[in-house]
Amino acid sequence: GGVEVRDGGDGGSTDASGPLKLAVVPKAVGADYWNTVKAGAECAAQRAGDVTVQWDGVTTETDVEGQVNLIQNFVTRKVDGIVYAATDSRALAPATEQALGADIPVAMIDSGTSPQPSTVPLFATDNRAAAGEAAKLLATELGPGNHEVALVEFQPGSQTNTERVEGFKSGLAAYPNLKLVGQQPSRSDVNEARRVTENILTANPNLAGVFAANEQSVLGAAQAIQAANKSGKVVIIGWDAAPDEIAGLRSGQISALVVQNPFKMGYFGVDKMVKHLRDKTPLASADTGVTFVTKANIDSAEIKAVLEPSCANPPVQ
Amino acid sequence: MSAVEATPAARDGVFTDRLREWVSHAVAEFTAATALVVLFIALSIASPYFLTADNLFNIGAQTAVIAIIAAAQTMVIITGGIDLSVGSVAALAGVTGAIVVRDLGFPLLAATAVAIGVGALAGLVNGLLVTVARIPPFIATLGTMSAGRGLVFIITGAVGVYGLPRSFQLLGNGEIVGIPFAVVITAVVAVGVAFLLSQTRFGQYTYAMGSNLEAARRSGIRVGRHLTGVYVLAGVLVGLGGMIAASRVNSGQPNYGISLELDVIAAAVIGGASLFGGQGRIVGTIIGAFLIALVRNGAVLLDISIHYQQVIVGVIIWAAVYFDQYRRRRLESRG
Amino acid sequence: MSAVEATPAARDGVFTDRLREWVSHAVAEFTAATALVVLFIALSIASPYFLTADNLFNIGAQTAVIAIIAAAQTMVIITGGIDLSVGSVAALAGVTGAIVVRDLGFPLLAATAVAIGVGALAGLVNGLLVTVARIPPFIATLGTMSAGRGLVFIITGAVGVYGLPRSFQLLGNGEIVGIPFAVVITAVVAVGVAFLLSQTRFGQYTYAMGSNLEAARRSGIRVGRHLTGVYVLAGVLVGLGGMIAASRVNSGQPNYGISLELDVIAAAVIGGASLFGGQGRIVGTIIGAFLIALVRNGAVLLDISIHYQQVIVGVIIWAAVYFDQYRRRRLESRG
Amino acid sequence: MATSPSAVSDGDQRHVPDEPPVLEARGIVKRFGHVEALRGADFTVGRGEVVALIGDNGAGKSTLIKTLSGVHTPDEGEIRVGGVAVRFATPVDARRAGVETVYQDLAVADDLSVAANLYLGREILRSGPLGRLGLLDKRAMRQGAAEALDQLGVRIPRVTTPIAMLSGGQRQCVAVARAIIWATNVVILDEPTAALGVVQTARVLDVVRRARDAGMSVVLVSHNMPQILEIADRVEVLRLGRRAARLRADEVTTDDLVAAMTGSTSVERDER
Amino acid sequence: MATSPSAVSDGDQRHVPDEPPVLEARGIVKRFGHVEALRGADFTVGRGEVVALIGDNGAGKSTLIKTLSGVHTPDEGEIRVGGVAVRFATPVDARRAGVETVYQDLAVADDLSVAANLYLGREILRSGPLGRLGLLDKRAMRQGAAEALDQLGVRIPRVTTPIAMLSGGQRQCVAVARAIIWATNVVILDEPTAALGVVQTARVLDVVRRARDAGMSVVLVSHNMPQILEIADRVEVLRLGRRAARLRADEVTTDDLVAAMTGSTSVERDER
Ligand SMILES: Nc1ncnc2c1ncn2[C@@H]1O[C@H](COP(=O)(O)OP(=O)(O)OP(=O)(O)O)[C@@H](O)[C@H]1O
Ligand SMILES: Nc1ncnc2c1ncn2[C@@H]1O[C@H](COP(=O)(O)OP(=O)(O)OP(=O)(O)O)[C@@H](O)[C@H]1O
Ligand SMILES: [Mg+2]
Ligand SMILES: [Mg+2]
Repeated sequence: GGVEVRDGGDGGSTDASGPLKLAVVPKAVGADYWNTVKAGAECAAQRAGDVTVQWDGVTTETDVEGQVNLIQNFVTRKVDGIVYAATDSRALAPATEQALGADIPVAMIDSGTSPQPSTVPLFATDNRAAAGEAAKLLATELGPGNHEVALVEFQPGSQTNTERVEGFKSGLAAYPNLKLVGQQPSRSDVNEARRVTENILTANPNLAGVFAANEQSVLGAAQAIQAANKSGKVVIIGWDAAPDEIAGLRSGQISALVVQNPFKMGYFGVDKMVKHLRDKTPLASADTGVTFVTKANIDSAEIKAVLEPSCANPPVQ
Repeated sequence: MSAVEATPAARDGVFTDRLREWVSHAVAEFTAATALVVLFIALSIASPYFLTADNLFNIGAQTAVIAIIAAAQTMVIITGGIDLSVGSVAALAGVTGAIVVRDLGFPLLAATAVAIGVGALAGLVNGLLVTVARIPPFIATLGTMSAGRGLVFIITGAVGVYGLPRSFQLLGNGEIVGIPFAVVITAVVAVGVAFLLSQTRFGQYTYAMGSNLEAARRSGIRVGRHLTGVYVLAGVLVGLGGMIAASRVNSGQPNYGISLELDVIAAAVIGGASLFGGQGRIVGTIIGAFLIALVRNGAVLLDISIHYQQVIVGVIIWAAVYFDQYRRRRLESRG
Repeated sequence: MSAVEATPAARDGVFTDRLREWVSHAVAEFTAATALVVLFIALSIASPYFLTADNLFNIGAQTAVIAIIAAAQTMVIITGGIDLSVGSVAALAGVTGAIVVRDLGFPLLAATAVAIGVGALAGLVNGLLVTVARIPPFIATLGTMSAGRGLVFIITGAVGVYGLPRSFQLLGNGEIVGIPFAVVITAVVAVGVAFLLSQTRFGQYTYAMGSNLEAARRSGIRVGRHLTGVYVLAGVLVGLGGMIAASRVNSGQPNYGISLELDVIAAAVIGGASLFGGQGRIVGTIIGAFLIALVRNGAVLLDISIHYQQVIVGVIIWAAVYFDQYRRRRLESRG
Repeated sequence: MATSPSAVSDGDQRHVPDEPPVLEARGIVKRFGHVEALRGADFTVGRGEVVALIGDNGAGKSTLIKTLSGVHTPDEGEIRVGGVAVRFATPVDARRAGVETVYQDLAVADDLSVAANLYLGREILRSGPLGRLGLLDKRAMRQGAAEALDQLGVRIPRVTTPIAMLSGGQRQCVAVARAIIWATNVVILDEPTAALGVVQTARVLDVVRRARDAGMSVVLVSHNMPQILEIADRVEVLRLGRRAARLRADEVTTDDLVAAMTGSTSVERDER
Repeated sequence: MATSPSAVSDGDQRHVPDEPPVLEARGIVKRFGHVEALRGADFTVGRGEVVALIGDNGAGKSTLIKTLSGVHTPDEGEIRVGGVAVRFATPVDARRAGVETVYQDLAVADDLSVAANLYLGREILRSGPLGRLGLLDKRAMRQGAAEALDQLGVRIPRVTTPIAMLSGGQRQCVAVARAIIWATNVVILDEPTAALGVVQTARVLDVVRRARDAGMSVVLVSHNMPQILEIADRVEVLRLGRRAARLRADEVTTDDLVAAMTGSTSVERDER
């Protein structure tokens, strides 16, 4: 679309050198992943100096309207910039426009909007592609021959979930020897993940592999498989990198984890926004990349930086 | 305290009656309204952004859907029932409205009619379950809540309904002379339902059934038909609310309205409705809805994290109802 | 139908009384139990995996927590109340239990005591809000639900509590002679609460308050104290349940138990409890909990998608309560 | 019209020879679970008659009355209005047949005002199109209620008071007033004066007499024998769910009635 | 003990000269919102006396009785037991003082059995350690209940029937039986026989007499004047929330009582 330059030095409510107040909004509060985003954002703020990060979000990723309201409320507060992850790409597009209309620059992290205004950058990884990779990993791990696999999704109807499920399924399509025999949601609850995995295992005694699409799903699936004494016999490809997931990876319960770089998302979001506000650097999208962590590479320095990000040694290049 | 003599009823002037009735109602909304005003003033002082046209506009638009659905919930609560299915039904209506626009090219008005129809149908199911199958409302609507959400997922394939024309946003994001369209609709709905409840036979029966269902039945009220009517009307409003919500985010969201029922029930109860039935007024409910909205809005403006917000919302719900109960206890009308 | 004569009470034999009482109770659980058996047989036929030791073991362990918390909910429902805060409180208890193990090195038993203490405290808050502040239970526990979840997020920083020793899993994953430890605890709790409700003064008062609070008060029951006691005891069970849930997944999960209240209320009502108070039994509730669990288990075994599952669960809830109501109507005990 | 199971009683219609009874119950059986409250009860009221229905506590009087009012549907037996068998599926049906009832448990809506209760189910609507939309004429109802209560000599704070705030007797007054205002054919009063004061009781009995004089039929349940002998034309006695006796009020004494109720003597005439 | 606002009545204690009244209300004011149900009501019962409390519907009798039983706390005025001012914050306090009450609205728990209701708040526990844990002795309660009801001549299907299934009179019998079993000092009966049959009424009056003979005091609210004159020693009349008269039952006629209640004459002696 046409380029609208709304964020020139003229329009900002900002005194370029003064203190900045940025709103950083995750899809939802309440997961290790988003806390890492927060850490990255705060790290960038601290390094830039004189920047306050206001961290606020809805409680579930499905509360799309709640997030629209939240963004509106931040616009009302006239923060200097908004960095956020859209719970729903299209539903949040008007909210982004509203912010821009109020001369508040916006940067998206993790998930963008659709349409995405050209002045709004996106710092994210491609869920769909990464989930496709996960299918490939699963196929590699299982090797030739026919195998039954299952999918533990987390929140049907939420966008990230849909992207991962679709990405995984289309990735799976390349492997006719893998048959998807079960798909159940965990609702981002470990107990629930464990319950559905147990039941899937009962119904499919020959199950050979599971792809679990977020932290809670992975943990519940791993526990169910362990409780059924099938650890190592059922391959788990997971997502995210909560401490127990890493422990599972080390012990061999989990074969591989798709790990995004949430720290970098938060860091880029704030860092680029501050530079934009202070130095008028145009905002440009960047891929924050995914890492496939396995038992083999887990101790490499590069992976360590992603898994245990700290502001002293940020996983940002 | 000027003690009112136990005079024979006939001597009481009609005007005095009116006045008393009005005063007693006003007192009933007093607590919630006071809380609302206090909060409003406090926020005006605490945040420079609160008392801006934009912010008030936003609060209005944000609260519209909740208020409409809370009005529906209030009707059901007055009958002594409860409707847990509002969230699912609103999602179902919104999603259906969006689908008929996207896939069948319905104009907005027709799509809204469809959404309302979906709501009415769900209300009819609730009503028949309660009256014909005699399932207690809590359970009947719990079932509808579960089944309704399942239906939403089935018809959408668990993917949001996108690709809607810009015009779809009118209901939720449009405005008339600077007032959000959604607020105008809410006002019309609120006045309409309030009128219905307080001035018409339909309203009278609604209170009567909630007060004593058996007495209503013995008084010759066709309670089955009438109760079903209340659920259907509530469904109509929920359908409308769901459509506005969809319009606001320009898409049909299958996950819309999860745990919405708790918010709207809280609004009704804060506004003086009794879950035992027979009591409740729309004015109070609207005040309750705005009270909750204001807390949420204020929390963001004052940079209070969502976690503390939840604690604060909990405490405010307690406080509002506590003071209301305290006031009632002093009246001891149920002594 | 052998008509029973309206004989003076004294002539009635104690044995006949007992028998009648027992029969009438048995009938009350009849519907749910029948449904359970039918479903059980249907699943045994439909899925070759259903009737396996492993699967039954799993169902038992999966249902343990729900059943314990449903027993707690039943007590509250019998008093005419409702506890919406069970999910939040269970999460709070589980998370706290996990934290004291991880950060303070508490042994499992001590941590369980802490979790139970957290539950009891939350129950005390609920109880005092209901009795001293006289806030209706729905609202009091709605506030606790919101505030409790906020607290969980605050103390965990919204991150799961990980890094627990293996021993932490004992409650949730251990077993005794092949029976899951959690199932044993559930059985003990169920028998204990059932005994308490049916055989002790505490139970008698619980039913009395739910049947007619004012009558209970005038009969010299210290309703404030006793009602608070019921909420505290319910909190104790919820705390225990939360700890078992945490133990089962070897971590403290801040998201645990969202909308758990609906499941346990459904279990209680399917089992014959009345939300108007005064009625309900633990046997029925346990049956109700297993009925729901069986539906969920069967749906996965038969690879029914979650969407259809929700519709099916909704329909089963309707059906179970419909038949129960139908049976009761024939008895017309509330004529 | 099937032959009623209690056809025996047909032989007793003599004292109202020219027309069929206004309201009649034949062989009514009503069970609650394993309790049989009515076991083939018969009952008759003729036009312009005041019939007292008496019986011991638990004899089944209220159950019979609820059956006659459409609240309960009988398990067996039939109800006849003007000689024609009818089925009262709901209280609406009974009201349509002109049967108006004061229930022992009153059946008033606690949260509604006195006026609203008096007009419940028969609200006065505004005239004109607004009325057709269901708009209430509250003023008219308040005035009507005030007048009706005044006539019964009831002292009530005001007609807009919710019923919940009234004393036991005041509530009963409201219930009685409601039935009396609306009755066109038969008024059934189940212990209408149990909670009433001396003055109010006298007024109710007055109203009963006036209703009878206006050609209405009255069924009165009461445990007050002198009252019954004073006002009733006829007395029907229920015992253990069956009619134990039919007596003319001017031929009996209180002791006869008590004997009939308790079954200690055999003054009963119709018992099988 | 502060001088009571109605100290005037002290001069009337003569007829029970040697001991202070067992239960006494002085200058009780009780408001419900803007309705003043009691406006300085006084009331006295001496030991071994049967005092009838009468008054028009809405006069405030039930409110006064609830105040004496700890259900309502008075807004003004004081209650004295044996001459000592007390505060009944809850019904438990009143019961502790030996005051047992049958309420006009009965206050029974519908879902509980007849036996459970009779023993509500005073359950019989098993002996031994189990009893200390609160284990009920259901058998003992069933037998006790059956005996108590038999004594009152109540016909009830069986003592395990839930109260919800009883007739109006049967419920009242249960409530009366409960109060009578437990009373030790004062029994207050608010229209106890309103729904009772002739036989049951006679039995209740019998029980009242026996209670008096055993030294207990009885307060009886009733609208049945002959009944009152038959059983009461003294009559106190309440009008518009105040005591309008104190009369000796053997000196008055029904007409006197009616006149005192309605205020149509000036037989009242103590009115200010
Ligand atoms: N809980 C209450 N709320 C408001 N007003 C009340 C309440 N209880 C009683 N009143 C009012 O107080 C007055 C006295 O009522 P009370 O029940 O004491 O009368 P009573 O003498 O027992 O009458 P009755 O003979 O009809 O039983 C009545 O006018 C009634 O409306
Ligand atoms: N809804 C019910 N469920 C079960 N049993 C009932 C029900 N209603 C009445 N009964 C039983 O039926 C019998 C008759 O009751 P009913 O109320 O008709 O008596 P009644 O003659 O009106 O007595 P009273 O003079 O005490 O009012 C009683 O034994 C009662 O226990
Ligand atoms: Mg009766
Ligand atoms: Mg009274």
